[in-house]
Amino acid sequence: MTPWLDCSPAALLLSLEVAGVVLVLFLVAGIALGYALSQPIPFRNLLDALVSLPLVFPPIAIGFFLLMLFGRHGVIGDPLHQYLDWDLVFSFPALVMAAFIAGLPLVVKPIQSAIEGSARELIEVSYTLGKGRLETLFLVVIPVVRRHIAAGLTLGVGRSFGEVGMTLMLGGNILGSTETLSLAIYNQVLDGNFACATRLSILLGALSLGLFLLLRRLGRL
Amino acid sequence: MTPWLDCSPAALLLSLEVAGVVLVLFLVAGIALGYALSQPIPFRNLLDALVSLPLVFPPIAIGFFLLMLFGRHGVIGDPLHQYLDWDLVFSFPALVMAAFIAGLPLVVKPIQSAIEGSARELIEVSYTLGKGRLETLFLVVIPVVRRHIAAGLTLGVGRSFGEVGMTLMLGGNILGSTETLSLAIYNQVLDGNFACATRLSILLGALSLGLFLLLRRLGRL
Amino acid sequence: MPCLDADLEFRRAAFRLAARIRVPETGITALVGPSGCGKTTLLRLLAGLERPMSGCIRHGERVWFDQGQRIDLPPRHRRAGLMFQDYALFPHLSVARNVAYGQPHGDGEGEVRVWLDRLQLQTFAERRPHALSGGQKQRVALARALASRPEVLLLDEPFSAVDLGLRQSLRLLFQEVVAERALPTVLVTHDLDDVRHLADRVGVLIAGELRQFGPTSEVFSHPLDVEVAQVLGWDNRLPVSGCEGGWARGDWGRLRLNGSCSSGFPEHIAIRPHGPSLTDGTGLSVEIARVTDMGGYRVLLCRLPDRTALRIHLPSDQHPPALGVQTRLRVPDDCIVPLPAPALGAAIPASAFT
Amino acid sequence: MPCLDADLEFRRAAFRLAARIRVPETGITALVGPSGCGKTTLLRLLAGLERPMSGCIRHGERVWFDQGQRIDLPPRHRRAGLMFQDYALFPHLSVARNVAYGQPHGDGEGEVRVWLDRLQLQTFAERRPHALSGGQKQRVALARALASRPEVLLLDEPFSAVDLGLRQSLRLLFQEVVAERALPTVLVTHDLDDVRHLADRVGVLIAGELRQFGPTSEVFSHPLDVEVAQVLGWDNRLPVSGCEGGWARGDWGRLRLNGSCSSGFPEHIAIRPHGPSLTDGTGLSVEIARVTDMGGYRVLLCRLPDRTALRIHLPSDQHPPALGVQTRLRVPDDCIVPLPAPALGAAIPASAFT
Repeated sequence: MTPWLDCSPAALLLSLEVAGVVLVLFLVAGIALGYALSQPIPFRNLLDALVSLPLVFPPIAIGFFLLMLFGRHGVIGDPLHQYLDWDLVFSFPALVMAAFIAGLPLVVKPIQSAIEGSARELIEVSYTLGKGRLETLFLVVIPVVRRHIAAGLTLGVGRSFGEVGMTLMLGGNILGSTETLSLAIYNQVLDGNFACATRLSILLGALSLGLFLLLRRLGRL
Repeated sequence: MTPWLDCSPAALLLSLEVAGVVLVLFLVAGIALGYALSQPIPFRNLLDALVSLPLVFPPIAIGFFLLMLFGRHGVIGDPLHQYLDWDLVFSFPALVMAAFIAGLPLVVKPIQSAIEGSARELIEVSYTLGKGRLETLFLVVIPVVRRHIAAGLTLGVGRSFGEVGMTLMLGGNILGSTETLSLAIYNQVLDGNFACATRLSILLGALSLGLFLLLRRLGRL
Repeated sequence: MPCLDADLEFRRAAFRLAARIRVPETGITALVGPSGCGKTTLLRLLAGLERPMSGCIRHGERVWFDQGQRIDLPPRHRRAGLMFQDYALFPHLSVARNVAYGQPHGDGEGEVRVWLDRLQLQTFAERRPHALSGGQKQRVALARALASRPEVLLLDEPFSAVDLGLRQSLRLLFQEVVAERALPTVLVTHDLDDVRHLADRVGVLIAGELRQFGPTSEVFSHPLDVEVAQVLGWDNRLPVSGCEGGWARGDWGRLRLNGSCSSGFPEHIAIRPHGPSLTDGTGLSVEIARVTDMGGYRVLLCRLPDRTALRIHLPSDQHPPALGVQTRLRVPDDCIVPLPAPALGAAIPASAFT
Repeated sequence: MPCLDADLEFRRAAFRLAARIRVPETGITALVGPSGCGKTTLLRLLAGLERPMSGCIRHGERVWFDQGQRIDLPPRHRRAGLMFQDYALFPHLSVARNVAYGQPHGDGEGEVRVWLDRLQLQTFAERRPHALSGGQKQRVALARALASRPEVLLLDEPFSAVDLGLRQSLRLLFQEVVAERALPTVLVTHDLDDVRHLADRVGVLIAGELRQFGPTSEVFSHPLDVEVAQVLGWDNRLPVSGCEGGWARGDWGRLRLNGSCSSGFPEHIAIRPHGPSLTDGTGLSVEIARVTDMGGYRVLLCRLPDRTALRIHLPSDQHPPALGVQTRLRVPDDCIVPLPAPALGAAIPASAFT
């Protein structure tokens, strides 16, 4: 019987790396967007719609459009390749992009609705007490909605482990390079290696279960 | 140039069929579960956790566990095959199951929170006015939370179009048989047929955009 | 005649409610208390929307709840007409269909029309609740509760969403309608005017405990302890730090009590606003902080030496003093109500319920 | 002395608010009106949390908002001490840090301590807001607003979450503190006792329109129209259907007005509760519906022939009539206040603001 870590060890590491990077991105973008979308800023509705889109839009279709955009012959991918010699698709940044886009609405929405709800009056009080937007963000908003931030981050990171559609398209499911934990399970099943698929599923399941319990502890699920 | 419908016509039809069937299932199960979970029933927490699980749990892992359960040698699949000569996996019912499990929390959660919120007192009033649970469900709950029901159904059906992970596992991505619209895009890209992939993506995108606009109209996104 | 009797205990987290109450069929029984005291919970327990830990609830001979006998009638079989604070009208139904909702099956439109007429709602019958004012909503909720032929009536803050200048006429209408039906009626409120102008009996609930229960005028004029006095709007509460030869004293000065204080003294005394008068002779030293003309009388807000506020009502024919003036206040001893410390856990004597 | 002057218009969906108001630096200016009349919106406009469609807001020489000059100071530069109805204390900060929050940078703890002392909050300084009672929260919110050295003070229902028996002393403390600072102060409330016992001026806002503005006692005793009267708690409003030879009549009976009615008659009349008396002679025919002893006087609830309720205050020394008795009520003509129909859109004369 093969030891546990013999089953696609790179995939586990890769999934953890992706999760780590998107966690940092979510922390910054989630709070910034959640705060911005709760304020009367210009183009608010458009921004809101863009962030929310992946909630309904199929990931495969999003992935395909991004592939067309960032591929070697795409509008953005072409100059990137020509002038910077950098290919986004089928690489680690592509995996991060997929996880980020898929998870972003799950991070932003709880933060946004918490700010619009319980924090709205507190923000207004802070303004009348002479504080600006940035001071208010750090002194009031973040401490008050910290549980919602934690819940959003957990949901977002959980999604990053499970994302398949966009990852297939942008990452390409290349063994040892862009094979995430979820894809590794699929690949092992295709190879008929059910023992490994079972172990990887248990591993992934345990990770997700941990996040799930954390979420219920935070009272957000 | 190939006409639009020459690109995997069966896939479009299949996705619409799956969507139609899960819509009916969501309507019944979503309202029943949403109502039940908002009441003090036994094992409420367990049921709630089970329904919510797919929000964080990776679809590939869920799909794999279901495959083990319902496969020809699984605990449930084996007797089904032996006595009823029925194989669930790699068939239409498997696609429906995948879409149903993935979308269920998106249907149940908005209904549940609407009932717990605005409808709670109305339900109690209905009881004190001499009505039972079933009467209250049809006379009060459903009419009052109908917008939330519509929003939940839209989210759930949208998810059924986009589901990939569980569908890959349970459906098997068999051309002409279990190839959904999302998978067809992936298959066309693998075949290098970008023209068809683009058309299918636009088709899928248009469907989803319709649902998305419906949701914003319902004020739920 | 069937009374509503309850003797029950309820707990949720740190909150504990224990109350024994008898609600006769005639007149209105009010429940007052600070927010969070358990008033609304008690109503919900009676209606069957919450479940007591122990005790029993009986309506006449019929047992609604009995922990010992394992009886717990669901709300729909108790038929308690419960009116929620925000009225909880069905937003998707017209006024007429809201009122008809609780009617036993097979009844025609006749009775609905009677109730709409009785509560002056005919013109709104086809409107949806969102198009009604606070006072109209309140009447719809009352009509709905009464049209369901309830056996008791339970009302949570029925006038809180009604504009001030309309309350008087709504109270009178309400009182008339309730009197016609002769139901045990419990009215939960934080508005003392509701109690004074509607209730025949009042119970004071503090921290889940029924501290005082009795006829309205008696409870208002003789609160049993300092916390009950506060709930009933007795603003003039003075802490007593000592007592010698019948004189109670504190940082605010000293006052002669009715009787000696050889056998101990009350923790606080309260001073009735009607009765005390300004004097050049001996009395409490006060500074006039504000004078308000109320039409038939004047309200004087005085400040005692320890800066406690004292509110005194003077007849309009007495000349009002100037603001800021230092003067003296004569307090007749029948204007002084001794207020002992709250006796926690002391049961209200059974005689209060008969 | 710098007044707060505002003359502005605001619209949102079907709601329109148009008000012109001058708030002097001394005393307290109250705003009353039915729920939804725009009281809170007006405060938010003054504080800069909402933006008027047109008009201007000035504090002394300083322009806060001017549509013409395109000036719109953000809230943090207006320094209006705004107290929200539910106090909006920062839940993650201690009482002391809540109070210190609005202090200009560089200030030591000194001033925070002064305010904690002044509002009797020393013992709670390290507590979190959730562990405070309603009255304590209110004092923290007031301390926080004052410690930020505001130029005006705007208060939204400051006493609504405070237990009844504590309001009197909090009102007095509040009045003292405000008087020390001499700031333009606007108090929005639905509690007429707040107005009577605190405010020097009162504005009545109905459906976004400032209908009456003036000294408190004058506005209370002479409401300009029937809707203002209703807001100010005048329960006794009778519709007038005709008038002959100085007698106004309606389904309720007839009453002699002070003066003839040859040049038209008021839509309603109001009757002061103090003054009318029961009589065996001529007068309004009434049925006694309820008698409530208020200590110094009795409240009589009478029913007129058309079932309208009338509330009369009788001195305690008069013998109270029995319930249900049919009797007559003598109403002296100085107890009758004519109430014309509301004159919508009529501007309040400029003299009211000087």
